[in-house]
Amino acid sequence: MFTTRIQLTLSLTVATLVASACMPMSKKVGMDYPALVQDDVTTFQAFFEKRFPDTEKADYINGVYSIDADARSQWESLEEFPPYELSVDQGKALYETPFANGSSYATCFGDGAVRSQYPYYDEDRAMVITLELAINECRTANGEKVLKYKKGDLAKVSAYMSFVSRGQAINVDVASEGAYNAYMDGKEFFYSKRGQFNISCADCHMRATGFYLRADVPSPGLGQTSHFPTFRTKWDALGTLHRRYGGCNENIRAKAFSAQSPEYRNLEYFQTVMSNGLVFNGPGSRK
Amino acid sequence: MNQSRRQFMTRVGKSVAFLVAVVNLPRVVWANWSASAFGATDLDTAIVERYGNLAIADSDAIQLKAPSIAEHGAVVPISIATTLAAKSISVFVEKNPSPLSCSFNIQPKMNTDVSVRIRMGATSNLIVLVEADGKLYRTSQEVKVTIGGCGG
Amino acid sequence: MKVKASARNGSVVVKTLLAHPMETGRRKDGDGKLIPGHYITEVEANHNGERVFHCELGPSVSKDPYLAFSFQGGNSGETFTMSWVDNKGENESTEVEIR
Amino acid sequence: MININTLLSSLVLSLMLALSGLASAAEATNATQMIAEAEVMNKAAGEIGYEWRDTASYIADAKKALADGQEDQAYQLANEAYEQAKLALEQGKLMRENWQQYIPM
Repeated sequence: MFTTRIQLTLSLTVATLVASACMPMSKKVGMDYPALVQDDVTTFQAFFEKRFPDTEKADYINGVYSIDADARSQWESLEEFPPYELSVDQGKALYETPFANGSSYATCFGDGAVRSQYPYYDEDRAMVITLELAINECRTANGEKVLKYKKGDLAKVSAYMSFVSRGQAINVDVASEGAYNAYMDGKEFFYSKRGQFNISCADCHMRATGFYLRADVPSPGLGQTSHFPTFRTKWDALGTLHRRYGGCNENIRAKAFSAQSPEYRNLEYFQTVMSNGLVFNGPGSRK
Repeated sequence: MNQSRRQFMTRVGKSVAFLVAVVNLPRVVWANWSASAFGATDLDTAIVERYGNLAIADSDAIQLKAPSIAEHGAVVPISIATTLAAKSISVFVEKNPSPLSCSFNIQPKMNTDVSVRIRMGATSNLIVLVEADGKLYRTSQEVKVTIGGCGG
Repeated sequence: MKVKASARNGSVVVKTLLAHPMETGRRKDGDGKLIPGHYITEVEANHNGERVFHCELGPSVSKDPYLAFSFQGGNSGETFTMSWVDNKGENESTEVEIR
Repeated sequence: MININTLLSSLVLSLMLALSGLASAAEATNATQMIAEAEVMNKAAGEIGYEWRDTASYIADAKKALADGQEDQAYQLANEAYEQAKLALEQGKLMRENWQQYIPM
């Protein structure tokens, strides 16, 4: 089980041979996008089913703990008093505090249990809208300044909204050409090797998941976006999915993109689509 | 109240949930802390400072639950249970700068089943000593602590 | 201090998280100066005037110490007291309702 | 257990092998020129989204060394940055064309 060792030169040859047969046909009008995407979802989820036959599909929302019993028992012990609990309380307080103009987050999001409405592709604006982006847009629409995207108050509000949305099904639609292009952009990001280490998301979270990479078992790529924001022991704080993306990219010695950049929003879109059929269970706690 | 009352009050704000009331300082004499044992910098000294020269025997009447590989050295969850008539239970991490981590003094109505989260600076033996019948009973386990990597 | 206590099979099962930095005295701040040790040294619980839990802690217990234990007696609806003190003499005490 | 160091060096090595000869070497003869070339190359890698993590700090270090009068060290640092940026650009071009071939089965 060591496909990552494939020499790039070799892959390059293979690539040239089959490239013409497999090049994306994504830009054509009138294609059955939901069917194309469903094929990808099925293939992607089957990869993990084959790799971890003992793991229930629904359990992938628990990340690496779905495949590592020793780590799981430590995590379960930590969840006795989840380290994000205080942040959720603070997020609730922020959520309920009125803005200067008298409205509040509830004006935009009702009771806040809207996690499963994000991310989605906004046809008018031709871009993916994430929950964190929507939170800040709610603020600016009400005359408040934007919050930082990686941690702090925005992560807390997002954590609260995720908490009250726990159990909502992940079911992201990709129904238009624009949506499909954003999806394909995220897909390309996920499978492209980058950085000085020449590693893709898929190298760690598909090929190497379940194996040790130095001291760590990379989590399965399936279910990764279900449990953010996440409180990491390493951060000693709550962080958003895009903060984690930035950390991952730096680990492979690639320059990270900004949180809520088109690259990371499209990656979140693709990854969430891949987890269709699971449920949102954020906020999470991780090492 | 004295100065600690003020510090105490600042902490009250941080306490949430589950609490029905905050009461006055208890009628407790805080004078039991084994400073010399907690200050010891090697395992043998720490044990002697804590327990004198009681005989030590390995025992399988102590159940120690600890990870084989710690997720993070800053938070290593451990649980200890024993059927011995324990007077105290102490946790030592051999390679920590101060090996004695914590010590439970068993009270008449207290069950001998405890959990705690400790720090481990490096891969090390975790040693649990149970004091019972004027002797020390021991169980131990290695816990690997890794650094670096990308964090799952 | 967060405490969850529930009566179960004649015992009260207690899980508690004590908000405390647990500074080891070995860490350095941004200027390279040692941050003085600041850690909880003792934790205890009292029920009906009787001590039912006592633990001595060193600085190698994790930040925001988590402790779980159980004691005999005590019924749902009753209360007991959880208290801690640290090496600077700061302390906190809380009355907890058993569920 | 996968040894990632072996893995990484094999990957980086194979990347370098794959790319050697594809890009022309820098023609700079002094540190100032080398820094300028590294900046151009790194900008090109960044424009397609493939800038590496440390390249910009090598360039910054090179500038600092140059300002301190350490011409040789500045040249070395800028050269390292240039080589990194060159590989990053080639990596990006390669991936943009061929990423579909890297989907694990």
